[in-house]
This record gives sequence, C-alpha cells and structure tokens, in this order.
Amino acid sequence: MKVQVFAKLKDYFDKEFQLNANIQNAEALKEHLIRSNPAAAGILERCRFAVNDEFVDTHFQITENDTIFIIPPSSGG
Amino acid sequence: MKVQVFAKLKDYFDKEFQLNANIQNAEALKEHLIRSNPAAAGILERCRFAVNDEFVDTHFQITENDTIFIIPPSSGG
Amino acid sequence: MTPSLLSHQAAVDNVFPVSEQPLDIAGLLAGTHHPRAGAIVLFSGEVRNHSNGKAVQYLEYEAHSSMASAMILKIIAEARSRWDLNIALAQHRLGKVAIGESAVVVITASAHRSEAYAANRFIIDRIKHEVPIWKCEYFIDGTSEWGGNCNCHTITGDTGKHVYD
Amino acid sequence: MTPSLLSHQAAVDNVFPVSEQPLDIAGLLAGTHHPRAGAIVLFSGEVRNHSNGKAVQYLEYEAHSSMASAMILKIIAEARSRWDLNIALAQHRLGKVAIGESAVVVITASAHRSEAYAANRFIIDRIKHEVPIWKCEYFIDGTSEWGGNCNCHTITGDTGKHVYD
Repeated sequence: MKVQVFAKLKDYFDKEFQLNANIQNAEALKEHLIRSNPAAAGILERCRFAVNDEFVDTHFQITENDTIFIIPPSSGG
Repeated sequence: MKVQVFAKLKDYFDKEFQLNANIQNAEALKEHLIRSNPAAAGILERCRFAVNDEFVDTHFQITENDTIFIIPPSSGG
Repeated sequence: MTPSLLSHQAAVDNVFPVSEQPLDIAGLLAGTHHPRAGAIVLFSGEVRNHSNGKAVQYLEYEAHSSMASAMILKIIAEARSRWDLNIALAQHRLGKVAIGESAVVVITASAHRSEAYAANRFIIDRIKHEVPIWKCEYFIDGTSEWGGNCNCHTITGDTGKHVYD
Repeated sequence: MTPSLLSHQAAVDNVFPVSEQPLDIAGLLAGTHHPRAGAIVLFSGEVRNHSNGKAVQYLEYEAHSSMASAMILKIIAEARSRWDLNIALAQHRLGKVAIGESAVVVITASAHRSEAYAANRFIIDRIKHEVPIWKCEYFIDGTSEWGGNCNCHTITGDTGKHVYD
C-alpha cells in the first residue's frame, strides 16, 4: 500500500511512502506506525484515515493497491 | 410648534406644518391630529415622537419653538 | 501599522451611516482588514424582486436622516461595548434603490468569529426595528405601498419595545 | 434575468473550493447579487498578527486538496438542504498567506437574514472542524508550528465527532 501523511505527521514520517508489511486494516496500520516511531503515538491517536477522498473507519480492509491518507485534526480557517 | 411627519403619515398630513393650537404634550398632539383626521388614527397610535433627534415619551412638554417629529414604525433594511 | 492600513482605517472610520449614493460594499470591505481581526462578517440587505407575492420595480427609502445617523452610531457604540470588535460599521441607503442593490450594509470584525457574527446580527436587528428609516415599495403594476413595518408592538404592547428573534 | 446577472451567477457557480491564489473576496461578493435574495452574509477568516501571544509573520495552509474540495462542496450541499439559500459558496486559500489576507471566505444569500446567517455559520464551523486543511504558523522569531487543531475529540471521545458551539 501507499501511505500519505500531512501537516505535523511530516515531522515523523516521509510525506509519502510505500509499505509492504502485512497490514490488514487501518487500525493495524496505525499500530505499525506507532511501533516504527513511538514519538508519533500522540498525534497518530488523534488522526483519521481516508481512502478515495472519504474517511474510513479503523476496521477498513486495506488492499495492496490502496493509498491510505492519514488525516490529523483539521486546523483550517 | 412645528410638526414634521414621515412615510405613510404623508398620506394624511402635509410633510411639515405649523400648529398654533394650545397643545401641552405629545399625547395631546396625537389626539389633536386624530380629531383633525380620524382616518390616521390607526397609524398614529403606532407612532412615536421625537424632538432634537431623540425619542420623547407621550408626556413630553411641548414648547412653542419645538419641532415635533412623528415617527412611524421603522421599515428600514 | 502600514500607511495603506492607516488610510483604510481612516476611510472606514469616516463612513457616514446614511447615504444617498449606491453603497460601495466592495470598497467598505476592502477597508476592513485589520491585523488583529481573525473574523470579518458582512451583511448586505438587498432589494428583492418580490414582496408579499407582488413584483417589485424598485424601493425608495425615506429617513429622519440626522436622527437615523445618530441612532446607527449609537447602536454601533453599543455593539462595541458588548463585544470586543476591531471594526464595526453600518451604512443605510436612502432614496431610490433598484432590485439587487444593497439597501444596508453592516461590517463587523473581531479576533474570533462568534463575536463578529453576534455583533453583526445585533446591529442589523436594531437598525431594522428602531432606526427612523422607511421603505416604500413601488410595484410593477404601478401601485406603491409603505411596507414592511416593524410590528413588534403587537407583541410587546409598546411601540418602543422590540423583539429581535 | 439580465445577461450580467447570468454571468455573475456562472462566475459564482464555478468557484473552486480551494485556491492557491489570493481570494478575490470583492469579486465573489460582486457575483452574489440575486434578485430573490434579501440577505447576503459574508464571512472572511483572516490571518491575525498574533497567535497565543507570539507575533506571526505569515501562515501556510496545506490540504488533502481533492478531499477538501469534495468535503466543502458536500457541506455546502448540506447547508442548501437545511436552509432555503439562493447562493452558497466557500473558498479556502492554500499555501502561504500574509497577515490581513483572507484564508477562507463563505458567502450565503437567502430571502431572509436568519437563514443566511445560520447557513454561513454552519458552513464555516464545519469547514474548520472537519475539512482536511492544516495551518502552519510561522512566527517572527523564526520558529513555526502546526497549530490551532480542532480538539473536539477531547470532549466527544471520537475524532469523527465535533462540537460546533
């Protein structure tokens, strides 16, 4: 899968990266990322996940060709 | 005293006119005008009075040199 | 404070509360940027092409001008005392106003948006209910009517007391 | 409907919900006259020179653009379904934004003012809390910070649930 992150998450991860680990769903992706960079746990716990311009819940089944966007809390306006 | 009226009141009275009757206060002025043109009673009962750019109450003592403005309900905006 | 900001500020402070000329909404808005204001709210009351089911050709506004001006300034001062506003202005058009033109504009600016919205609404509600300005609607069919009067007194029992929903 | 109104209308309907260019607030407002709209409300969220006591030099907005655009259009559609609106548009600036410039504009128009205010507030609240747009504050002292996050989840216990005061 491809992962794309935004805003403060870029302090912890590349803006875009490929993950080939066996990750089933969005929750597992979050846990994987926290293990790979524990300092990002705080912000990751407050993020949502999106696929194809729609939010998905943490049980969303990720397939190999998906691009997962990790969405921190909004601060627009 | 001088009297000045606005909006719908102009259907019943001249825009400005002089009154030399012995009229003590705003309430008496209203009654005088209703007697002189009973068709205006409905609108006059809903009007307020102003002197020197301020609303005055119906007991306001009118002196000879005052200009009394009769103010229908607002319909600005 | 930059010179351009100063001149904008001056332009805005000199807004006269009633105007026989078309309201320059874009110009007023351009003058209301403020480095401390995070939120600007503008209200424009515009002339509709229908009123109570009748086709409107244009409106004409009459006022007790000096009293209307004084009252609008007082309402703005009251808004400033209630909310922390960087900018507060209002201007009402007088005379003939065409469909789609602005009859009244209110601009408020504050650090946060709640104040700007609340103050804006407060100012326009007070203007519409209390300030001695009257509209006459001229209809396509040739008739005309002094219309849209505040009739709060039927609820409050007092021509000096209003309900601002 | 006059030709000039048609072109205005077209201009407004083509407003893209996010823009890398400075927002043309006066132009958008000029395009939002509508013969059936008696009330127009405009909100502009502008960049303040201070944030949490620190002097701000400028902001930079980042977005998940396609998702942000889709969500803003959906929020506008929801506003239109809740209120009878003649006009509803919103545009958020992306990239570097200077002090006093507009970061976001919302314009609503309706027959009566209550709807225009309520819908306007609804749209900006939803945009600020939900749409994937983030601001980074660059301070005069050379530091920067991703700031002002929605933290409703601390109240609602759910990153997808918001409180709009």
